[in-house]
Amino acid sequence: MKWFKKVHHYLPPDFILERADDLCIRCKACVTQCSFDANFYDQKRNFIYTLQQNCVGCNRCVAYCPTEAIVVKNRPNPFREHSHWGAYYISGIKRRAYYGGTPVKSMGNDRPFPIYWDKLLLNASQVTNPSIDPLREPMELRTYIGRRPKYLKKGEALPPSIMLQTPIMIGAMSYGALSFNSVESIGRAVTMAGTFFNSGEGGLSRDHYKFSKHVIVQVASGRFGVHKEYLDIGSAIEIKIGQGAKPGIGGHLPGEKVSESISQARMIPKGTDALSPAPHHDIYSIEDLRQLIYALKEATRYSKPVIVKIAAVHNVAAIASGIARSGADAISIDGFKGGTGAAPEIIRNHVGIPIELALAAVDTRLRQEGIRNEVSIIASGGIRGSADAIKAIALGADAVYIGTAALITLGCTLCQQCHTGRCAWGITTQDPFLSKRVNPDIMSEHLYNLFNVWSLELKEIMGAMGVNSIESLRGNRLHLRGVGLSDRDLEILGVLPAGE
Amino acid sequence: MMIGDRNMRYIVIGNSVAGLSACETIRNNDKSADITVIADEPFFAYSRPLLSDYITGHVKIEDDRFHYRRDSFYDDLRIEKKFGKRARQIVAKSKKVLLDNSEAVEYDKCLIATGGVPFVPPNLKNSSVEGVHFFTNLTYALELEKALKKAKKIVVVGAGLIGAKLAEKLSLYGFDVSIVELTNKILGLALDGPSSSLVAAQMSKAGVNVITEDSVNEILGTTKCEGVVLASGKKIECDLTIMAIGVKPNTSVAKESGIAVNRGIAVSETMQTSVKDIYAAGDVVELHDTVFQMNHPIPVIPWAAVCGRIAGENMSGIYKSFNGGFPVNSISIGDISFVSMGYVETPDDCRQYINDKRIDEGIYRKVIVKDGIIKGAIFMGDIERAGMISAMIKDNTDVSAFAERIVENDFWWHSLDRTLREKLTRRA
Amino acid sequence: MKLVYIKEDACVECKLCELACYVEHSPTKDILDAYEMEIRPMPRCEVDVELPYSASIMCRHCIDAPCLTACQNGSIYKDERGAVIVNEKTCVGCWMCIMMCSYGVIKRDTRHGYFGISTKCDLCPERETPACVDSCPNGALLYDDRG
Amino acid sequence: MKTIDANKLYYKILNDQIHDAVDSGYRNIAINNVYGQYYIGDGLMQPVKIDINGIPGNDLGIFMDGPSIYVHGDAQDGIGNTMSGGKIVIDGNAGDVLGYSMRGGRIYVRGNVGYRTCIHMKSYKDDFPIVIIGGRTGEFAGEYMAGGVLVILDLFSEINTYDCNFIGAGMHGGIIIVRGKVNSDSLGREVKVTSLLQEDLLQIKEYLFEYCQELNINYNNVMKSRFTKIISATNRPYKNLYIDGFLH
Amino acid sequence: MFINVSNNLPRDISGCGISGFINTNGRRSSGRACVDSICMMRDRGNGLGAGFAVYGAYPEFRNYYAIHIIYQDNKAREETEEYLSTKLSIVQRGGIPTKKTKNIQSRPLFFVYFGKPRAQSDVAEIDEFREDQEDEFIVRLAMKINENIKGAYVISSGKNLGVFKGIGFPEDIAEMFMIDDYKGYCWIAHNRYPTNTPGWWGGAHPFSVLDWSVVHNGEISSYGINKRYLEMFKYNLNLKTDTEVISYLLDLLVRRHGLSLKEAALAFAPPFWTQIEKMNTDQKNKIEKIRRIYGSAMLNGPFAILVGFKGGLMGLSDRIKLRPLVVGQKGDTTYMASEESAIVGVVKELDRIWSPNAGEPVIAKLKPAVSARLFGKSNKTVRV
Repeated sequence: MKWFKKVHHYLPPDFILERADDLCIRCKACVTQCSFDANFYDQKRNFIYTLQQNCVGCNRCVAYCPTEAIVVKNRPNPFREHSHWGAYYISGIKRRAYYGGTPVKSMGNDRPFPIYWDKLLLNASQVTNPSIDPLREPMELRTYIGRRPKYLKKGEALPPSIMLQTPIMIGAMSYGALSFNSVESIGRAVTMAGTFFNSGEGGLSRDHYKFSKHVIVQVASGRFGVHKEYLDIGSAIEIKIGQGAKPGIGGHLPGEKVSESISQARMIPKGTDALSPAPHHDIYSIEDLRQLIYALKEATRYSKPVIVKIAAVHNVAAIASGIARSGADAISIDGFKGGTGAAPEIIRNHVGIPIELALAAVDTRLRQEGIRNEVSIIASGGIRGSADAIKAIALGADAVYIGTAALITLGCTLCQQCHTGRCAWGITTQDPFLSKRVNPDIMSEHLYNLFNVWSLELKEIMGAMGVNSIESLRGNRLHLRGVGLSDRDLEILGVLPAGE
Repeated sequence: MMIGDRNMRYIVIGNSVAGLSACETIRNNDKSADITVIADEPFFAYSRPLLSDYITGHVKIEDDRFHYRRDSFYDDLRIEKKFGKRARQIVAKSKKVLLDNSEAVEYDKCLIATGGVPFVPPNLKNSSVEGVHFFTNLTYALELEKALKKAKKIVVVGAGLIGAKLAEKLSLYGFDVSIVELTNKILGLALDGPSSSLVAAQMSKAGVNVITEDSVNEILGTTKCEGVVLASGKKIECDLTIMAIGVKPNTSVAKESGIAVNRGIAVSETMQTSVKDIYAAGDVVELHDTVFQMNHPIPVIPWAAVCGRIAGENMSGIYKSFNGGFPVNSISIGDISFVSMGYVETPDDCRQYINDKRIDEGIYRKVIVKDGIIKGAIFMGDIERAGMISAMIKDNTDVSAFAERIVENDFWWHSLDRTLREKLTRRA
Repeated sequence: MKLVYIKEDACVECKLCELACYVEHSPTKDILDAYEMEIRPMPRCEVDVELPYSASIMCRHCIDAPCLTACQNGSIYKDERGAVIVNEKTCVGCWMCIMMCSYGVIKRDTRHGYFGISTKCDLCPERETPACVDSCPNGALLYDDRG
Repeated sequence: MKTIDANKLYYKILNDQIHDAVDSGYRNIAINNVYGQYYIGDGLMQPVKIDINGIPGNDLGIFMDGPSIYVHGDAQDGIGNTMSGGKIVIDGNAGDVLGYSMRGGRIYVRGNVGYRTCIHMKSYKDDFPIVIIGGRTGEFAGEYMAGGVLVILDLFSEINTYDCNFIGAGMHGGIIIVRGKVNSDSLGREVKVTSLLQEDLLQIKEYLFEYCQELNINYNNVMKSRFTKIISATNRPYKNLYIDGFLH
Repeated sequence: MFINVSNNLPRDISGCGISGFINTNGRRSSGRACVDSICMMRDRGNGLGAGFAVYGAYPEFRNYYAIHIIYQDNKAREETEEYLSTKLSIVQRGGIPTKKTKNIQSRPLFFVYFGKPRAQSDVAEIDEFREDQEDEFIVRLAMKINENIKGAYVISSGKNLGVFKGIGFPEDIAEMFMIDDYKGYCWIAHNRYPTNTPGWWGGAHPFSVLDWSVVHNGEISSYGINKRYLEMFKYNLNLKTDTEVISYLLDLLVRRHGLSLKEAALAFAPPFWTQIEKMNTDQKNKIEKIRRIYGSAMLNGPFAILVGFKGGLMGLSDRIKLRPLVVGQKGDTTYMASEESAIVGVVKELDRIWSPNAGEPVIAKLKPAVSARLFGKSNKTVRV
């Protein structure tokens, strides 16, 4: 065992990894599986010991221990209990002071902000109208994302759109943030499920061009891997203005993650940092957005819808209205609970607003302006289950993007280490040994199952509500009721309180 | 298969690896055939390498592990046994095999799998006294077993695979054993210098008096062996002399029958001899050696079995060809196991890769490569992955990309490139 | 016939296959019992590692098995499934099979007495799916019939 | 023989009269001028014969177990709802949801019927419902069907292939027999088409004969045709869609 | 205000009854057949609402909008009339004749006004579709009264058409309004069984705006989104009943967006995607377009509706036919009702009687000559 404790810099470990010696059979699976070097085998003593400091609580070793000898526990607050100065703040200060930098973290905001999904309840039919059995009677989830004309005009073709068999898509997670196998699993799953995934801002590996019919390609401020062929490959194009987890700042893929293959996809030299500027430097105002939208439409000869993705911020409704009027075919709104591969903790935890409120506000605003029917809205940022998706649709979304939920399917345990590139589950790493841990053959099936089961659940709930097509649920806030919400919240959400 | 209204008649002369492999193959292809096995020894088929373990009492005649096939083998395969009978001549014209008891057996197809006979140096004097023994079959072993009861000192002539192993075992068993080898190293055909020394040391440790670069010129004693005189003039007292210089093909039947014989019976790639419907396989034939690029007998079990099977296929009407072999050896002396194949000493036109970093632990590796193709290898100590080399020799695999890695101690699939690995994952 | 196919791209080097193998070939098939055995059964599969490559390797059960041909006393045979099996009761450890195995998947076990034993995958005759396949957490081993 | 004039009678009064007649021992009842009165025959257990002239209202023969009802004309929705036994013969067309959850007895219809015919019809022990439709059915015929036999004769159309969306959606028991071929596109997800076996035919022959006699249809002509059988592919069609919520 | 608080009747699973007929030669007849028909389906209602729409009720004022308004009290009437006088030039006004009936104790005030828009300046701002300025004016007017004047509700506003509705069984409502005294070429009637909406006078069917009037059996589970969709087009929905959306959707889709009635029916009850996939390309394109543009106008949930429109009558049931609809024909008259008995009971020896398929609109239209006579050649009728 090595001496590792840095007394002056001491921050107590976050986790306690306990190994029951009477169960440990020294198989060393925990050692091979730990990508954070927390488990070591001491040959001389025939003993496996743990560097607690290194444990990130990813539970990879727990999952792989054949005798269940390992337990990873949260370490109780090591500091003096203080109702104002919680451990989060104390260790936050220490970290900043000792290391002289602002902490970067990954995945979504983990602070205990209210979750509006959990304060919304769904409706069901009783007597006055029959609930519909979703398994036997037809139940339609087909959704189109794209612009709709205001009214039917004879002889005029519909603007381009993408057709989803289920209103759930996988949101932007770039190849670079994600491993090759993760993207491969996602691509195969959405192909099977008849829906789409978003390439994220990192371009697309040529090996993934096969998913052309099911990929939305993203154009972000870094323009990584953006070229004519890339635009042509996508079924739709998304301009990323902002991301829910880090509104107002650009992306940062550390050079360590820029492998040979990533460098090809992003078209940057291997090993260099991939930095996305905070804004698009050709968009300093709304009319510039229009210019970019139409540049993309021109480039692709008006053959595919252009989506504009923004983070949910305070005046999101007005921004969305501007976007709708700038020629975007769909608006994607990412709430502050959305995930990230790396973001300064201060931004991730404190900037932006909940998607529930943002979505409601945008839908309401676009309706007030009479243009809601002409654009599609995609909501994202913390959709945890089909119920959240249904509530989002009832609040007014055409479809939802899921990110973290997809990663959890791939094995993610939310240890929030994506930014280190050492993902023990092989999801957010470019280490070829670690990325093998995602087996696309298995994971694409699991993801496909998730799509299928969520779709089934969507159908179950729609059936209970007595509607057999998703468009009758979309924006139908009468199927929602709020519990424990203030009048003002209810007003913004546009829902009645339960009982009314 | 039927000929007119009767079954095909197959005769196999020889009751060991090649002969029985042929029988199994014939029976598999032709359920109705009449198969007869003729053998001079009156025993079931047994494992010849185990004879030395028999001598030391680690294996008994009735042990399953001594039997080459399970006891019900002949009945299960409906094989007629003519054991204890020597086939004298094959009359190809009348398709008959004549036995030495003047019995004649008719055949449609005949296989000669008579194996080898011990080689005796022609200039050895006084070799007919009592106490001079051979050790190539059970009959000899039984004789030796009897003789050992009264013996104490033994000289083994020839440090080849049989001799060396026997000498080591007998020494451990309590005999005073000397081994005399003509060349400068023991197991000369199977090992190179460093590996041979390792084995020699191992044998010395076991108490064997190892004498190289010398040979036995004369047996001392009038009726009974009392010692040997070496070419160097040295005399060694002994009760028994065991001749283990090597074997040569047992070609007497072939010769009697007018079948072409070179160093062994000459056969085509289908194992057919110069005479139609007469096949030969096993130690008795000369095989094409793909490494040495010549035809010569390669008296080892794997090739005997392969050739027996190929002969059986062709005899029962299915074309199969033998694509050549090369010498392969696997043996354990004391704690050391080794496997060698092809060249053991590096010819001038070849490159060699050697890993002797752990030779003190008895671990040694050498690979001989010519134009990217492996031509020979010695694995000593860790032999587990040696078979991959024999396969590479067989398949003419180009190893230039990873030749150096072969001699690494952890050589395995990871040492190969991905395409080769993928080939391995498929079923052969 | 069904065979364990190896997907190196999915192997994560946890070696649970080796563990499962020796447990399966232990008398009680209990993981702790097996661990505590004085002479633990030898795993018949082995994870070959050279990161990032790793793969669990075991017998390919060749149709025309050179090891079977090479065996000096008939200790290797094919069972009714087509699996190539070593009769460990009669094996004498001559290592002829090892010498001829193209895959390097036969191991020597010299811990049991005078005769060594060649140890190799037997496709777990008592199980529907071999233990290594069942234990692989990442689908790197597939029990499949590809002819 | 008791004759009741139902003209402008509220259903409750009409049904009272029917029950009175049955209780006083009448075994033959004729009801004239029926215009949409609900629940005729509701819960009747006696083997009475009821002739209806006019158009009976919804839930005709609901919970009935014994009577034979003859409707001389069309009938409305919900006929034979949860019926246990007896017979309903309709010499005309009928509406939606005929034979809902029917557990026994027979319903014979000369003409067409509406949507969801025989929805959740089931058989239990000796109870074995038979429904024979002379014409065509609306969509979702045999939906949820769990037992019994639904025969669709399609006697009046020119088209040889029967086409009706969502036949047998969610069906998990019983059989649907269709005269002629069936367009497989129109089947629900859970059913498959197989050929009619001799024993299937034997099972229903007697009833088909009775049907033809009751409605004066040429039995031999009907039997000349080929029949197609529709059965559920499995009796647990959704087994894999639901998992134990506590699975590890 | 109009809410009937004594609604303690046992709740049976039933639903509303609807009935209607049209004479395609424009022959006007009394409402007797319609009243009889709806009354035959007594058990489809519970006395909490009934109503009639009569097309051809006011031939003498056929060029004027006939605006039926119910008032809670005279204060509401005065306020409304003051407002009306600024907006309409009214040629005739008066109370709608009623008679005292035993079963209906309390009732609001019923008034009818015949008039034309006085000025059209208000509508300029919303003129984004090719629409009739006067019609649009009237729709806005009705909305404004409903929204802004407490206790006043416009219940019909078309030409030559009147809606008579209230709380009670159909026979009581018919008696109260002396329905027998009206004559029309097209009648629709409703027998109500309110469930999730209050049983109040304004909530009784038919729902009518301009020449649209709708009676409905069932519930619109998509109401929430239909309402929000309509609100984008400045419809204010304040009658507290889901059926309201149907008349406005018809007004939006057909009058303002220029869809044909059949296209509107496709928007309301479209075929399933699986069925659309099997169609030929033209049909597929057309329906896909309608589904995608008018997804928010889809009426989801069980319904059967009768729609009276300018020049005809349409019956439609939902896409999986969860509510019944029967159509009968005799000569130049087409009958539609929830139950076959409700047609057979009033008309003997029909030529034909059938149940239309799910989502299949049945449209009976006045013959062109009749239409021209009634509406004038220039006055467009609804495209079918």
